[in-house]
Amino acid sequence: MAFIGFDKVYKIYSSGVKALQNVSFSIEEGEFIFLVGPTGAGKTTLMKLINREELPTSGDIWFDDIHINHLDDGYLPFLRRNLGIIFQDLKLIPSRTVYENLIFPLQIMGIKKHLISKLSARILAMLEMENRKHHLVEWLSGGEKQKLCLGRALIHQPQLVLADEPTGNLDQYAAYEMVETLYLYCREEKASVIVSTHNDRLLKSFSGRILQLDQGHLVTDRYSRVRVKTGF
Amino acid sequence: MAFIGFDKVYKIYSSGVKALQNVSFSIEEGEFIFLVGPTGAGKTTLMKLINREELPTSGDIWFDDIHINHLDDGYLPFLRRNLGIIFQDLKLIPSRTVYENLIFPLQIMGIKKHLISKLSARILAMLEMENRKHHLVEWLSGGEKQKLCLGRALIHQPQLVLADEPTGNLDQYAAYEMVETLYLYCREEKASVIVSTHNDRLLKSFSGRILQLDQGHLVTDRYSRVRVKTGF
Amino acid sequence: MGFVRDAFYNLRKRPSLILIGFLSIFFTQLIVNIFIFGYLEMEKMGKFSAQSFTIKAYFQSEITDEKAQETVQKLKNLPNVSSIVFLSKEDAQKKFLEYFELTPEDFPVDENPFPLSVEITPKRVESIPELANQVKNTGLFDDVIYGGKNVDVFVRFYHMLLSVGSIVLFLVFIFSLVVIINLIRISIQSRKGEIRVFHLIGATETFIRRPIITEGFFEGLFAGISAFFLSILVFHFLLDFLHAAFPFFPWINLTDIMAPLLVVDTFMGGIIGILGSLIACNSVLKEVLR
Amino acid sequence: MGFVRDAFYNLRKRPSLILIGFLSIFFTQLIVNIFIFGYLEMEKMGKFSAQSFTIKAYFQSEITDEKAQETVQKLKNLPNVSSIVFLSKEDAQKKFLEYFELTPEDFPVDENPFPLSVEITPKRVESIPELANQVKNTGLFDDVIYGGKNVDVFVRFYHMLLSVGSIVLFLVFIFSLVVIINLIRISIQSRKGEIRVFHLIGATETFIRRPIITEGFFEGLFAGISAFFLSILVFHFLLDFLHAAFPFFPWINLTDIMAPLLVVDTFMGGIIGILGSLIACNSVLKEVLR
Ligand SMILES: Nc1ncnc2c1ncn2[C@@H]1O[C@H](COP(=O)(O)OP(=O)(O)OP(=O)(O)O)[C@@H](O)[C@H]1O
Ligand SMILES: Nc1ncnc2c1ncn2[C@@H]1O[C@H](COP(=O)(O)OP(=O)(O)OP(=O)(O)O)[C@@H](O)[C@H]1O
Ligand SMILES: [Mg+2]
Ligand SMILES: [Mg+2]
Repeated sequence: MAFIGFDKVYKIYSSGVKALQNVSFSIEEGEFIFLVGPTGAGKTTLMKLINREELPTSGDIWFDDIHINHLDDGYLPFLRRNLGIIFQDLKLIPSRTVYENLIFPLQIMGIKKHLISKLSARILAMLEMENRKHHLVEWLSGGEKQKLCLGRALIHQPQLVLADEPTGNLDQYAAYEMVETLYLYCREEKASVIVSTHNDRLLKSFSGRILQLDQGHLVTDRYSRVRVKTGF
Repeated sequence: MAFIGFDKVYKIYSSGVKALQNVSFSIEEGEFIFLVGPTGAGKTTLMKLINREELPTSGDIWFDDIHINHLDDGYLPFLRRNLGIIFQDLKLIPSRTVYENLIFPLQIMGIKKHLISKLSARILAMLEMENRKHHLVEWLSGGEKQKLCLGRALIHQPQLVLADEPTGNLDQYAAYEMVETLYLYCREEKASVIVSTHNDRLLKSFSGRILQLDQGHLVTDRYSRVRVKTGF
Repeated sequence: MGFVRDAFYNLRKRPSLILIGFLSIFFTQLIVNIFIFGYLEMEKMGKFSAQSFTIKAYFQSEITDEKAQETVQKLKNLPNVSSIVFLSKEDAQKKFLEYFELTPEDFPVDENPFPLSVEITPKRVESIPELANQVKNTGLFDDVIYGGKNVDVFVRFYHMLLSVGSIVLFLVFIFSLVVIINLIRISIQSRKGEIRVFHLIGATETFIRRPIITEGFFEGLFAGISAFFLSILVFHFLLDFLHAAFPFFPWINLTDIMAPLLVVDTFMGGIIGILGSLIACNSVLKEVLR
Repeated sequence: MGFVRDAFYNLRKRPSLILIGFLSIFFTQLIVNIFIFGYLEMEKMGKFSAQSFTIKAYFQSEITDEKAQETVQKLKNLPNVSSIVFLSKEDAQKKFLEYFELTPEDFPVDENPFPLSVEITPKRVESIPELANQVKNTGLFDDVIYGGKNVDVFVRFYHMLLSVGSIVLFLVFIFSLVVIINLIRISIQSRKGEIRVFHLIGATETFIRRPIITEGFFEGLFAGISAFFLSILVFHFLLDFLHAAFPFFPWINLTDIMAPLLVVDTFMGGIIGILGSLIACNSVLKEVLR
């Protein structure tokens, strides 16, 4: 049984836009996947379907034996707690501090205080943002916000990470670092990671499976293996 | 007299972050400028100073003979009407349509209806978004939103365009197209254009002046000339 | 108790909303309090005036003394009767003679012409007409008389106050509720972005609702309690004024109305707060969370 | 007129806000209307009762007929006097005899002992005490008497209503204003993002304010007008009830209160709306625009 399965999935928005058409694939636990494709190809839509932010127009979606599109609304939170998401539009709360934004996923799960501070300390160190802990998110630069999103996506150690264009506001070096963090997370925690990106230089730096969308169709599904790990 | 002048500008935020330190440069009319630098270098801050969203901690800023940091609040709108800005966080109004967002700069200036529809038709054609005219902005994909921002920045034919990381959500081809549009606008309208970017492949495709920031310091100010225009 | 802290955080962040919610509940509670005041005052007047109104009932001539005594005992047990005085024929004659300052010699007759009678003092003025009817319905009396027009006017006023009062109170309650529902709605909508983010990263609806409902409850409670204190202050001065202006009128005591006001205000405030936020959550959360 | 359309667009987008604003103004206007009703009713009672209350003033005995006549002319010109009747000594005697059903023969005296007097009917009951004072202050009269206690009670009530009424009206006005100010504040804050974007791309403050103030104005106006219609409806039934319950009392006519209510409601509603949104703009726009 696959970890994530898409079966003949169509998504047609009320505006008539066909965002996904007949998309089928499956992902195993521990896979690292790049989702690529031009603007408007349907990458964000695909992620929204896994997150149940949107329901497919037709077709089935499976997540760890759960039939997502038939899932009762009451179970939604418990589905989502298995996910760590970097949203394309960030979805941070600008009027709250870095720390508050970071620990939301833990608070929501009712995690004990001392564990929260332990986990958050580790993530802040990883992001090199210890000195920004009590800054408001609206004070951060674009790249800093994106790094914070990475932290929020990983802090509760989810089984599946969805990173939607996580390097758009990062310079090449920071982008490489971010994807490397995700890559290592995938390896060490046996978690699946899906990274949507326009940055084809990243594709050349990491081995992984590549899913390519074009106008809603899944046009490529292949593995790329980086022979010599080049770094940056 | 320079079109834009920064003279020993410092910007220290209330949080203590030194975003800009002793930055001096000047820009002539019709110049095309890339603003580069790693995350948190101060690119957005520099643009906010020109827009008078923020005031410098010390130093002087000139815009077309106007001393911006001494400008009376009442004149602010008239300063800003000379600018076309692509904000890093887009600043679109998601609950309004593409068309409504596009024409805000014209409405604000009290432009007549028929002129608005003429100008907006041209921009929509340029963006290839005629069929999205009445879609809500929240329905757009990340890249489509960024393209809309380009339209909104150019529709009122400003003297100066500030584009803050305008290609973050665009694929390589669309990014090239967007910068080319800005480049041509600069040439044809004799307007100045400042593009902040992390995408160094763009730097290699267009000749222009490069201002490089690092931790708030202006470390490089040079011209790059592309010998053979490669396209993409 | 994190959600209580959250509720206060939210309250602090939206002073305008709080102010309006507070003012509305406060204001409507004041109106409620005025009616409670009016009602209690009426009660007091009713009790007070009752002593100056009595029902006189004259037995039919064929009724014997024993039968009459027996009837008096029965009437005494009626719930609205405060006290009852039985007048024998002799008492009646004596009273008559005293009234006209005559001696028995001035008025020599064979048979005492005065009927047996009772004088009933009711517990409350407004029960007089009903009580008079009850007495009449025993069929033992020739004539049942009472203060007539004055009592009728009082009773009519009393019923008017009760009916208008309950309508107004109902409207005021609905008004408060509608305002609170909508304020909580706005409060939810102004936090729409935040709530959506919470929901997207896995918050349950309970987690989202809890601080909102706590917020509503405290808002209602505080407004109610404040209304109580202001009312007490206002009524204090009002009663001072009334005592000075119409000293012989049976004005209520401030201490008598304090307990009912406090109970009604805090209880109603809290209920309106909770109910309002529950309804608001149900109606708007689904839409915000889509 | 784009900003009027904008104002309506904004109104439509925030139904909860509108509802609260509407309800608050509406509700407070109702209270205002109740006081207007009470005031006009008092006026009517005052005028009505005035006819049954007169001031009697007896001239000092040394005053001659001519001097008295002259005084009467002067008094007639006082603003509060409705009519004045002069009684000569002969008139007084005749009236006295008529009252006791006597003939002049029953009462043979040398000199007519009755003083010259006037009977003054005031325009309004509540002006009686003042008028009586004015008459007394001429120094020409021995004695000035009027309905005494009844008039005093009425006058006291009248003044109480006026003073309590004006305090309540003031509070109600302030309440409405505070609510509207804060609602417009919320409305501005909930559009914060939009307004910032507008300002960042070069909108003038006037451009931003105009639809907000228009919005406030229309909200106030509509609420006022609605309060007018509901009040008319309520007063219609109330007066029906009152006429039926106390038919001999001088109840006001519905048509008499329509014009003042309409004027006060629309005017006050509009003023509160404009004033509220102006104040809200000034206090919150600077902060939103930073
Ligand atoms: N809620 C919506 N309603 C209507 N159309 C939508 C909605 N969301 C997305 N779309 C449309 O669906 C198509 C796919 O959108 P999607 O966001 O998935 O693209 P994407 O691959 O993420 O693009 P980008 O790289 O620009 O982020 C686009 O044309 C977009 O306009
Ligand atoms: N309002 C603010 N208050 C406090 N600090 C701020 C504020 N805005 C920006 N900063 C800080 O100033 C520094 C420069 O920020 P700026 O946004 O100019 O960077 P940038 O070059 O645009 O970075 P990026 O490429 O990530 O967008 C950052 O460290 C940022 O955290
Ligand atoms: Mg996308
Ligand atoms: Mg930036």
